[in-house]
Amino acid sequence: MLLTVNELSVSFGGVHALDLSHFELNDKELRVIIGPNGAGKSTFLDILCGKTKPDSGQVLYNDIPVLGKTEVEIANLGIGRKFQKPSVFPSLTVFDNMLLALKMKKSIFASLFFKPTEEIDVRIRQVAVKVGLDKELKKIAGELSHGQKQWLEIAIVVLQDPKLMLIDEPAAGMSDEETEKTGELLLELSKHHGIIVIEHDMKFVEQIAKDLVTVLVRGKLLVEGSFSQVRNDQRVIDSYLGRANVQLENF
Amino acid sequence: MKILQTRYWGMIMLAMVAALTGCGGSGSSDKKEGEGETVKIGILHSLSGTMAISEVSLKDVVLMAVDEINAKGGVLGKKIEPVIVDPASDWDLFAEKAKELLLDKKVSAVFGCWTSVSRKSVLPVFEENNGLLFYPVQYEGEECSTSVIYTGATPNQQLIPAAEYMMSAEGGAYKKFYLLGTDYVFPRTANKILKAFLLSKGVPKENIVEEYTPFHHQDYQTIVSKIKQFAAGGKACVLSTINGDSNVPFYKEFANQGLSAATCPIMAFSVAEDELRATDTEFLVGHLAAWNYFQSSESAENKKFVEDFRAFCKKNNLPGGDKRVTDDPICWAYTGVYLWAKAAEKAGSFEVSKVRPALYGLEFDSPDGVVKMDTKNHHLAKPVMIGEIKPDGQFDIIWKSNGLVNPEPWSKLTSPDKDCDHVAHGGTYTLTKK
Amino acid sequence: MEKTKDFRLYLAFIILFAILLPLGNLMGFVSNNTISLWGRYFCFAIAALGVDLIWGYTGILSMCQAFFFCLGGYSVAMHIVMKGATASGTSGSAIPDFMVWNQINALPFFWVPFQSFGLALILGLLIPAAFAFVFGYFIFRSRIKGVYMAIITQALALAMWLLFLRNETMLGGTNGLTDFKSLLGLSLSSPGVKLGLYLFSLAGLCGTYFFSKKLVDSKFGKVLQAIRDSESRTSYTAYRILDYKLAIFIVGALLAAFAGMLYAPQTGIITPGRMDVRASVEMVMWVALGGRGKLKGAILGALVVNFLYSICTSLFPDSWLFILGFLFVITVLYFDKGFLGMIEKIGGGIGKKKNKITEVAEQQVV
Amino acid sequence: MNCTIKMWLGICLCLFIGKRASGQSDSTSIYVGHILYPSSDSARITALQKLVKHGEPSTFPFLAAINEKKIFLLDGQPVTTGSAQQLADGSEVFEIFYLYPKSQAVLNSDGTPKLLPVSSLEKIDISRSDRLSMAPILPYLNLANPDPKKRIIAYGQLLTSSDSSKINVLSGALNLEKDKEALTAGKEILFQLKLEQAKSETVAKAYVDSLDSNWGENVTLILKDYSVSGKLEGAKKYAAGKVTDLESLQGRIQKAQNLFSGISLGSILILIALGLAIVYGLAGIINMAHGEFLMIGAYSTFCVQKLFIDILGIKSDLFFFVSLPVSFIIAGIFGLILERLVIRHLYSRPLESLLATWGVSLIMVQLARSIFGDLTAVKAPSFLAGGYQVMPHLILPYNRLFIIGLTIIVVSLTYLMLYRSRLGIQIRAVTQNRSMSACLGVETRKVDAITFFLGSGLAGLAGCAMTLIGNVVPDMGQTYIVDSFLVVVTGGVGKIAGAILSGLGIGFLTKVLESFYEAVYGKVLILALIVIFLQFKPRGLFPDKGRIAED
Repeated sequence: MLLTVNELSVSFGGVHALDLSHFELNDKELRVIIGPNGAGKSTFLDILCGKTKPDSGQVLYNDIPVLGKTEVEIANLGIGRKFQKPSVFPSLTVFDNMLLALKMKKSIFASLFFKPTEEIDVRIRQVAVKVGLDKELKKIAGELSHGQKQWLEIAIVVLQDPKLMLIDEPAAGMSDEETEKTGELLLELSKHHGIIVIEHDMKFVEQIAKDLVTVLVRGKLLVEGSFSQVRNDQRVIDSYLGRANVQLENF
Repeated sequence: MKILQTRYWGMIMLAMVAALTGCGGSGSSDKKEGEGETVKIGILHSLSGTMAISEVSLKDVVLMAVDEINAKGGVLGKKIEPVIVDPASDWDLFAEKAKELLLDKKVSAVFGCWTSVSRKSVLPVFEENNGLLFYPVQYEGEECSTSVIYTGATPNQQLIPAAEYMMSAEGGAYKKFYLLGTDYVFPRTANKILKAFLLSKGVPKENIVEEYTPFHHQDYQTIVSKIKQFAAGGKACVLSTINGDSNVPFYKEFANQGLSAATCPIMAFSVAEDELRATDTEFLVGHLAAWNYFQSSESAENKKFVEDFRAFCKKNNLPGGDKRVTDDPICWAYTGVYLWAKAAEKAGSFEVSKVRPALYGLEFDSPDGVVKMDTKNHHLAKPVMIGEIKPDGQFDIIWKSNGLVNPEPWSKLTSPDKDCDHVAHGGTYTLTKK
Repeated sequence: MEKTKDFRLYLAFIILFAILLPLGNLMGFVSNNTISLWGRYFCFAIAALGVDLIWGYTGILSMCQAFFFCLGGYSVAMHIVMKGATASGTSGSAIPDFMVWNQINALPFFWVPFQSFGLALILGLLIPAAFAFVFGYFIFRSRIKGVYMAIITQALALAMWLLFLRNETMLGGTNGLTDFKSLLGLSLSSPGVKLGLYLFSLAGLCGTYFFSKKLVDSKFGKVLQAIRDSESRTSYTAYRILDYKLAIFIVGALLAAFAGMLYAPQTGIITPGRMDVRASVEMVMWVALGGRGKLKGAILGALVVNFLYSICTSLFPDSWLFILGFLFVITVLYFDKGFLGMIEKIGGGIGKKKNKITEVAEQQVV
Repeated sequence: MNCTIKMWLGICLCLFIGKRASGQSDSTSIYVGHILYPSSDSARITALQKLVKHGEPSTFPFLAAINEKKIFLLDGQPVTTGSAQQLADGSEVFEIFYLYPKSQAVLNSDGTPKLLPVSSLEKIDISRSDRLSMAPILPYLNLANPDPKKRIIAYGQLLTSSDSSKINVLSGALNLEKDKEALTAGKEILFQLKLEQAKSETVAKAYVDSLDSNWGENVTLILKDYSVSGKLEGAKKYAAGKVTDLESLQGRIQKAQNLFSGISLGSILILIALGLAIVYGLAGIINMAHGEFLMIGAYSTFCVQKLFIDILGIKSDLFFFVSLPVSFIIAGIFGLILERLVIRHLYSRPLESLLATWGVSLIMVQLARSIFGDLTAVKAPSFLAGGYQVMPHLILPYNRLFIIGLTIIVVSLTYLMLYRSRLGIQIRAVTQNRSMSACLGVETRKVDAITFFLGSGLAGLAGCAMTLIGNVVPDMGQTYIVDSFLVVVTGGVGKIAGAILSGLGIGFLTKVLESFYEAVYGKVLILALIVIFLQFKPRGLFPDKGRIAED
């Protein structure tokens, strides 16, 4: 079991943002989490990567407790995070963005005396080709398009070589074609990594949901099952309807 | 292309060398001393920053003295040309500007500085380059530089007479003394000397309290309530060396907490007419101050001086115009220019090494009456006065010393083994005990 | 191409300051005052490099650099003053004059190590570094940044300034330390020594420039910029931000202290006035006006602003504050890349000569 | 006035009947003449000393006038001035009183009091050293002075007087005393004298009790002295016990005083920080020129005062009430100009705005310096002078109370404006999400301008209030600015409640620490405390909550 979560709860100013009794993820599994706005999806990922401190609960990653560890320690354990809003280093080049992400010793002295090698160059180019940024390596990251930034962030996460990737709305702001390409990329990545994806775009979810889909509503786990099971579950439809959510049309 | 680039760089380099040395170059291209019709003097007073509040008036009065001397034909047949710079209350800049005045502008004498730290900052510059600085403000003493003419008071010309007065029956026979000052070298040294004096007069230790506040301190609530406790039981006074803009809040708080000049007078050593100009004097009335000069001096010389200064300020559209007042440092800054001019006439030269000895023993009929340069120690002998603050920001002179009080740069109370003599000992020397 | 452009710029700088000015001084065209002025500007430029590393590259606005500057300055000044006291040997004691006046009879313990020049140098760097470490650790640990950081460091500068103003601190109070006679047996008033200090400052500036350049061009420097761009992304990519921030904060403090050490003997006085809030803000100002995030900008800013300050206070004693104030506002408003950006813009206007001038404004990021 | 003078003379006479043979001798008139027209310097002082020695009550008004430095000659007769009246042209005239041989008002031929300007009288200057020779008789001169403050001094002087009948004189005077404060002070002296003379323990204890219940200014000191040097053992112990009680009471009063000082400093900080917090919260701009708006407010007050007194000729305290809104508006307008010319271009670049406003502050300080010169001060309105005496030893100065009151009003108004008005909603909307507000039709530019106007105006108001405690100088803005930045940071950016709480906290802590350590160490400690506080609350007292806020 790559990830086990028990009785996780957090609230912001009295509102229960998340109240998750149990959640499990296998190694090399691609799990999609869906749910209406404010369901606690991003908060869940925030807790996993150390950004938000929960009020109570337990998170085990390869049987190691994660809670209480700093972001850096969690990243070193092998958990990588991609944010909803693309988060890259806008004033560095694409290449430098990827170089900084690449898995290596990251202490001050290692950085000070770092010498670029052929091997590193090759690895970065490989990933760049994968995300379609091989032509943009010299470009300043801030000048990339929104979709390219999303890919760059995925590349950053990939280069960290994590066992578990937490990916928040990768397809937001992408064209259909780009979305499909992203889906393929995720499917390929799931051969080597455990991945949790949060997504609203149901077409995209259908494309990548080869394993289980989890539905969160108001911080609680509503259903877990295959995509077709979930799509036909009355409770899921109700919860989306109750919120009059536009995503229902895609559903 | 290549040639173009080289030429381009050459031009830039030439332009830059010219620019970098610009401030120095302009000085050296000016007429050398003795060649032209003018003789240069430097004015080194802060015109901006925290000290501008006090120093601007000194710049004004020095310019007035220069105008007066020039109107009478100048010195040794030459008109005086003042060079004004602004050291901006920045102590490092004082040293820099002093260097510029001496090395680049080649001035014959410099009139400037107010704070002790600014004087300390320029001192090495003047000593290295054989300059002459006229320093017009009362100071802490314990200094005896060859390059400085101290026209302001030494501690014994201000502190001791004032303390004696407060202890005398005439002054009110006070028995408890609260020494309050701004935390810098003048109040520290002044209080050290005052304390030594009071102890030597048999005031018990517990009747003397010393306290300091930072510069620009505004909130005197705590301190005044301490003074109030101290003054309970009567016969207590405050000897204040509070500086500049802290004074008004202090006096206001003093009055607001129910203390008054009748119950506990404040004898101030740093409150002069210029600070009281246009301030709300209501709270200060009845308190005392010790100086060597007050604008309210009745002498004809002084009345003319005050009128001249007002006319000068009005004519030159200076802030305050004909409502301007004179005070102790203003009087001594003015006197300094005349002393220099007189000494130069006497020496027949502007050379510092000749002007300096000519100053020894020189007498001058200042607005304060005749004052006399000491024969050996670069300080000025002058009368001491105590004044009571009046509602119009002027002082009622209530006590005046008999004749001139001689300067003691090293206080006999705290440094009995030291003295200052430029004629026989080349500055500070240690007395051999017998 | 970039390399040769840089090289030409460096060459011009060296010819101007290392050859033309000193030669001019020896031949009497350039006065000692000009030499000592520029020597001091170089010290400011070194400190500005530190500010640029901290603020320009890492995005931490530190407003207490002048305090570190003074720590360095005071340590050298303490050594000089102590040597002066020993040499003059007033009544056999080796106590600085101002202490004698303040009736302090025994040398305070923290003055003792400064009798040795080597120790004074080491302490002059060690104390600011240790201070930066402790203060930085607590600030960065609690993730204080941006405006908060600016204000907290400003308050630190204020508190330390007040502390140094006290006479009880036994560092000379408001008057600071003054009356510097000689350093390592060389008289500080001789023109030769002054020229020597000037050249040493110039060398120090060049050395620290190339050191800083190496630093920002390394992967370490890229991490710094990454922190400036996005702290969260940097920590999710497994860089310990605290370490990096602390490291660069210490480097900045060291640069400031080093500059202060060179500054004190050339100025002849060191007072708390050098470390008040204003002084720290001014240091940030130099970098902002020169061009933030570019090392050359920091140097250019420090040199130009201080040069203008010197000239304007002499040429326009009544109105120089207006001139400098307007310069600040206009530069910030219309040339957000500072003087470097301004040169670039004007260069762009000239058109044909653009390729020659923009090299000055070359960007660190390729 | 006429009546007061008469009463005064009457009392003087009453007090001395039975003590000295009264009567006007020829020699007295001669001495008076010598004082008015001395033949030599020494003649005047000799005559004065003679008069003092004689202690002739009929000369008291004359001597009192000399002591007050209010003695003039009118047609060769010594006179003094009474209350002033203002004429239509603004000049002042005074009632005139003859002093000797009879004290009476100078009348016109029709029986109305004669009014004259001081300039028409011939002033007689009598030196301080001459005046001081009257010291032995001073208490008697002032025992019946109409000014209670003078009477208190007179009572105090009786304490050291060697006169054997002083207790009777004092009791007599106290029977007529109406002023509460003077009565307390006088009684204290009386009880102290009686205590010293007490022969039996019960009597002594009774006086100790009286002193205690009277609770004058110096009671602790008196009892302490007695407990050490008193003659009666039992009473000494009793007094010592009272001293301990009084001292613990005084400790509590001191605490109350510190609390008040803390609140008053806190309210100043709040007043300054309020504008800063609003501007800062809206645009994230550190306005380095904020202190200069304070300075503008203070100078506006100064100008209003000048306008009232010098140009309109209205010598009343009215100007201060006018200057409150005026300083708000003028500082606000300057803020508006700054916003239009500079800040507007910098909303997306908060750190640059810090630098630009720094430049602006340099310009403003220099501008003030060249317009106003360097030192000016506003004359505080007379109703704010002095203080409210809660109990002996605890005086709350009116000016501080006024500032606290002003702060409460300003904070409440600001709160209402921000949370109960449409404008407030718009301001808060822009603060939280600029682009979204713009989409919803909020005119962000207008809101920006209004906010800046308000923020600067509040600083101006603070400046107006500051004229009550300090003077007006071009760089007055620098004094409190770092402290008020700290208030904003500790409170949480852009939070009014935070600014209030942290302002009070910092003000209070400063004062408490100041009473233990010196001001400087207090400041260093405060900084250390704030850094420690921020370890636990890095975003201040009232941080923004929620997931999004943490980016």
